[in-house]
Amino acid sequence: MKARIHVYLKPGVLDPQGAAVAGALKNLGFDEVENARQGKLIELDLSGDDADAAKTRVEDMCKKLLANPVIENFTVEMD
Amino acid sequence: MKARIHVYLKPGVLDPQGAAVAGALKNLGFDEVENARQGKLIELDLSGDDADAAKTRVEDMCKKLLANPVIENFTVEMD
Amino acid sequence: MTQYADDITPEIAASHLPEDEYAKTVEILGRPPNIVELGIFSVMWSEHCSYKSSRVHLKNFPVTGDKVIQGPGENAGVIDIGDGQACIFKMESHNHPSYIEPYQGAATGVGGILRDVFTMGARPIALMNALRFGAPEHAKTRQLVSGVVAGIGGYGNCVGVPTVGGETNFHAGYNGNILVNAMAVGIADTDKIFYARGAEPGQPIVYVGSKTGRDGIHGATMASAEFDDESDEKRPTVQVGDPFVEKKLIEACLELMDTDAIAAVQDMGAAGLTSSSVEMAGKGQVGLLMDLDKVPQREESMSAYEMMLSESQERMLFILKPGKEHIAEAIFNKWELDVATIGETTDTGRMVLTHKGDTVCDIPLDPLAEDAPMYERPWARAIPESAVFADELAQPKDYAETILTMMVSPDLSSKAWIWRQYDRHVMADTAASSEDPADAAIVRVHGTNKAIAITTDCTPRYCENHPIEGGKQAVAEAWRNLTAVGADPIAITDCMNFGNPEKENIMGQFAECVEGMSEACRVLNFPVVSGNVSLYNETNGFAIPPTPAVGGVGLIPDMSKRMGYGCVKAGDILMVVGDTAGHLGASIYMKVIENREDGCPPPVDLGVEKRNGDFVREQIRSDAIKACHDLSDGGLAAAASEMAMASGTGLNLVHDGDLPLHGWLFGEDQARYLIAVDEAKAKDIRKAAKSASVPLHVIGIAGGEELTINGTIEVSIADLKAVNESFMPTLMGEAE
Amino acid sequence: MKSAVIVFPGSNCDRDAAMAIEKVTGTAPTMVWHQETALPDGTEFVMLPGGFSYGDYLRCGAMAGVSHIIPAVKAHAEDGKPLLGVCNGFQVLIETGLLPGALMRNASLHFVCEKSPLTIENGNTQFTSRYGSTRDVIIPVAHHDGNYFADDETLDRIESEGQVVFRYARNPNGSARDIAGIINEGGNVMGMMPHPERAIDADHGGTDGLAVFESILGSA
Ligand SMILES: Nc1ncnc2c1ncn2[C@@H]1O[C@H](COP(=O)(O)OP(=O)(O)O)[C@@H](O)[C@H]1O
Ligand SMILES: [Mg+2]
Repeated sequence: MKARIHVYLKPGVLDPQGAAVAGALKNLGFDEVENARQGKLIELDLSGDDADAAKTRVEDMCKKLLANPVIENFTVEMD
Repeated sequence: MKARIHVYLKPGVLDPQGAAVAGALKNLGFDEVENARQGKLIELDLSGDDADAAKTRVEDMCKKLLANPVIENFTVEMD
Repeated sequence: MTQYADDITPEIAASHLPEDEYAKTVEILGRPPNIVELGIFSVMWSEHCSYKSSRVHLKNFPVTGDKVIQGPGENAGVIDIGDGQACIFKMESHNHPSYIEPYQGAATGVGGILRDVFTMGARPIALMNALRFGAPEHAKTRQLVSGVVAGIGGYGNCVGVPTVGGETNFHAGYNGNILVNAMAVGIADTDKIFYARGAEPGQPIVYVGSKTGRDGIHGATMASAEFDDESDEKRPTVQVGDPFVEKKLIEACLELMDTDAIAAVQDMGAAGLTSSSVEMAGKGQVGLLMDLDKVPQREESMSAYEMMLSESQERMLFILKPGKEHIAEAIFNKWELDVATIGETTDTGRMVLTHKGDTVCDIPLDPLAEDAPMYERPWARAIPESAVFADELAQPKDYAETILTMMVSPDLSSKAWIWRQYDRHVMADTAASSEDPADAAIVRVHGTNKAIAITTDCTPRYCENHPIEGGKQAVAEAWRNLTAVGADPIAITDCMNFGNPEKENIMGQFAECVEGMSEACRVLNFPVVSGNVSLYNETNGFAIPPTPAVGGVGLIPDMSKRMGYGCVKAGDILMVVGDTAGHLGASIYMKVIENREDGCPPPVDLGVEKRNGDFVREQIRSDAIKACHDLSDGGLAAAASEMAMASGTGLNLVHDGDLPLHGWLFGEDQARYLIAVDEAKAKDIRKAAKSASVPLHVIGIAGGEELTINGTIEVSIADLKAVNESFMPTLMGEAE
Repeated sequence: MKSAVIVFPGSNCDRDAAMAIEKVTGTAPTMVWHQETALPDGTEFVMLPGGFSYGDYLRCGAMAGVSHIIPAVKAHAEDGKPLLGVCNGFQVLIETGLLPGALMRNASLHFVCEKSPLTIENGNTQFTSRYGSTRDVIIPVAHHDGNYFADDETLDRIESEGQVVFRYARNPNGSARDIAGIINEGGNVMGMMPHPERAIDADHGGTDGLAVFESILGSA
């Protein structure tokens, strides 16, 4: 089984990397870029075959480690 | 318009972050984790309304800046 | 056994080895090699591993001295620094990988050179880096600078070894081939030094560190290949470094080295498992039997060929004393690193490898190492250029403007943008680093009152126009920089970066640089204890300027006697040690102001160099000098500007005599130092100079807010600082 | 005072921290490996050192924040005993929730190493009392992720409660309100990005950091 996790910065949290990406893209002439945000993509290979149970566990992993609730939100998709 | 970009390490390229994440999850008792890979998630707000044209431009951004073609692959989804 | 041999087509053979070398393998084996064997021969016989073009010349380096414990031939050089302690150091290039993937290329360069040093039992205490980039305006320069600097910092900072200094040049000659040379310095106890030699038959071979993946296969041969425009596309697999694992590896290896378990040890650098095992066997005169199924693997179904040629990072190979495997296992398990006994040494003198039940390699070791090809490539002497003196060049109209223009030039400008990204203070023993006004970095030997002084130097423009003088000058400048901080220079490491040795003029540059360096090392009693050669630095037939980078190391016996150039106070007397003839050939002044790069560089009189340097060091030790700065790039004007900026006081220089002012200010004559002396001590030092037959010229007095010359030319320190600091941020698009 | 320094894989200022503690107390602290689950008996002061625990992968301090020793460290703090986190140690304190806010990537996106002029905002803490009337000090910083972030409400609160202990005089990383170091409400847990342990010696970085250790440990 595979889980795909997206970790986003919460709205309102300053995102220096996103800001730099937007700036650099504009410098390269991509004027259509209005805003950029950078987050994380984490993919896990998991043993077992109960996708629902696994998803609950993965959400638990996110809360315990993979995302910082002060600044980040996350989503989990199972493959 | 929004574009969502995933940047992955190419298969076979060492992923120190992923390895460390997998180790930490196991230490936390998540024994089902067999492997972890970490990538980047970049979201762009774009002006304009031609999604196809925008996608081509975003792919260009990836090639020029957002992904490092030596070690990374990327995918682009338009919202 | 010959299971693969049938597959070796002439094309495959040719892609690994030149025809004559391939024929030699057939002769050695008495049969055609299989693919694994062919791969092993090809990496062992690559320029990178075998030094086949350079060996005949490198033999000329003086490599012994009363402080030398280990010269070239081991992972790093070892010198005696007294009190039962040794300093272990080496410099190495990671040029090609850094051009292809600047961040990872530079990062893994740092990782590799650190391993060379802790492999020998040293705790690394300092890193240096010598960088050469293309012209500032070249399209790729900014991105390469950005990636290389981030990579060096990313690795060194994380590992927790301070990056204390280095040098950075920009020149169009490096547009297609940047140079990334990294140096590591460590400290060990003299009775706890570990070597690649020492293995005996019947000892376990133990693999530790990261798992093996398909990283950088054929990196060693790539490092010996020229680029063409297509290499941008071809991009081979690059290695990715993991400094976190390296940090754990350092601690775990040092822990193992504290036991008596080790017979021999070698890091896995270029050509990974192949060269590390062959080198230990060769040095111990033993055979090897390894089972590749036991090698920790990151990826599925790796072939024997891939495992033997992989350049995955952060791996080491130990040969342990029999029965000590459990000690290594306990330590490496604690640090969560892979550890596996993958074979043993034998008395067969052969390297035998098994994989999935088959013997996939059976090579006699001696011929593999000893019969490695060695070429005496034809070489041509450089055609000497003529000297250029000031009276042949028009005087600048506006001296103040000229000084500012020089101080904002790529070579003389501040590199703060770079070194601010390096942790220079971790380990809490850095006494002087890039930010401090000192000609060499100074790192205290932990828990003592002595310190190691470190510098890297090379002036490629000199080497280009006169390889012998350029070679001499690189060594002399390193020696002078160490002297200027009050250190006893002890020994050097080097990194010889050149173009394609198959061309007579390039091979000539190499030979003549070695000739000049050797002479300087001999006269200055400054032997070579380790080094590295990087050839084929060419793109589309254009070679880099010859760049024999020198890493010099010295000892400051008493920290309180270390010297810098930032403590000048108003009223101090300024003097120049050494004579000024006004040599402007190949100078920064010619390049920046006259837009010319021709001319013979200033000649290096090694006897004078030694006499002047010994005098300066003696005066530093007897507290006669308050500040000292060597004169090199940009001559007196640059050194005085730097001294004024660092001290925050003006300097008033006065020139009289026949030498045109621009020769006096900008000439790059060697063997000179700018010193500041307390007024009360001026007389004594002049007397001392006289009796030592050392030329000493009073050139002015400190005071005010400007650098002034003859009372008429004035440059404010604030302006100097502003321009000097502006080049790098402007280049990087980060100017405010 | 009996001290302990926690060592995570990737810590690299642990030796520096130990040196500073020993310099002030005359006694070397116990080095406690992250896999331990208890602090040595009688431990009165704990320091989380700088470095790159777990390579700073994922988020700085995140993986160290869930290592085995952390419950014991939290218990130590909950008992009101002093706990100091420097640089990576500060990041760990943030990740464990012992201190509020977050430490983001530096605004320049570059690692920054420099001698950083600071203002002491609160000289009345257990960690700063020995600074006396001194307000301006220079202590080195060396980090990639020291950009302090918290929502306005939190920032207002910690400012009004005197929990901002150090401020940058020349902000090197984009930190909100120039914050360089903060303390918890109880006044026993402090985190700071600058490295006081690298400023305890005139031969190396100056001595402006010494008072942090003297304040908390009492000078020898
Ligand atoms: N790549 C670099 N890394 C670290 N420090 C550097 C680098 N390049 C230059 N520096 C530092 O900038 C200062 C000036 O360099 P340089 O002009 O080459 O010194 P010098 O001519 O006195 O040998 C030195 O302190 C040097 O260590
Ligand atoms: Mg120099």
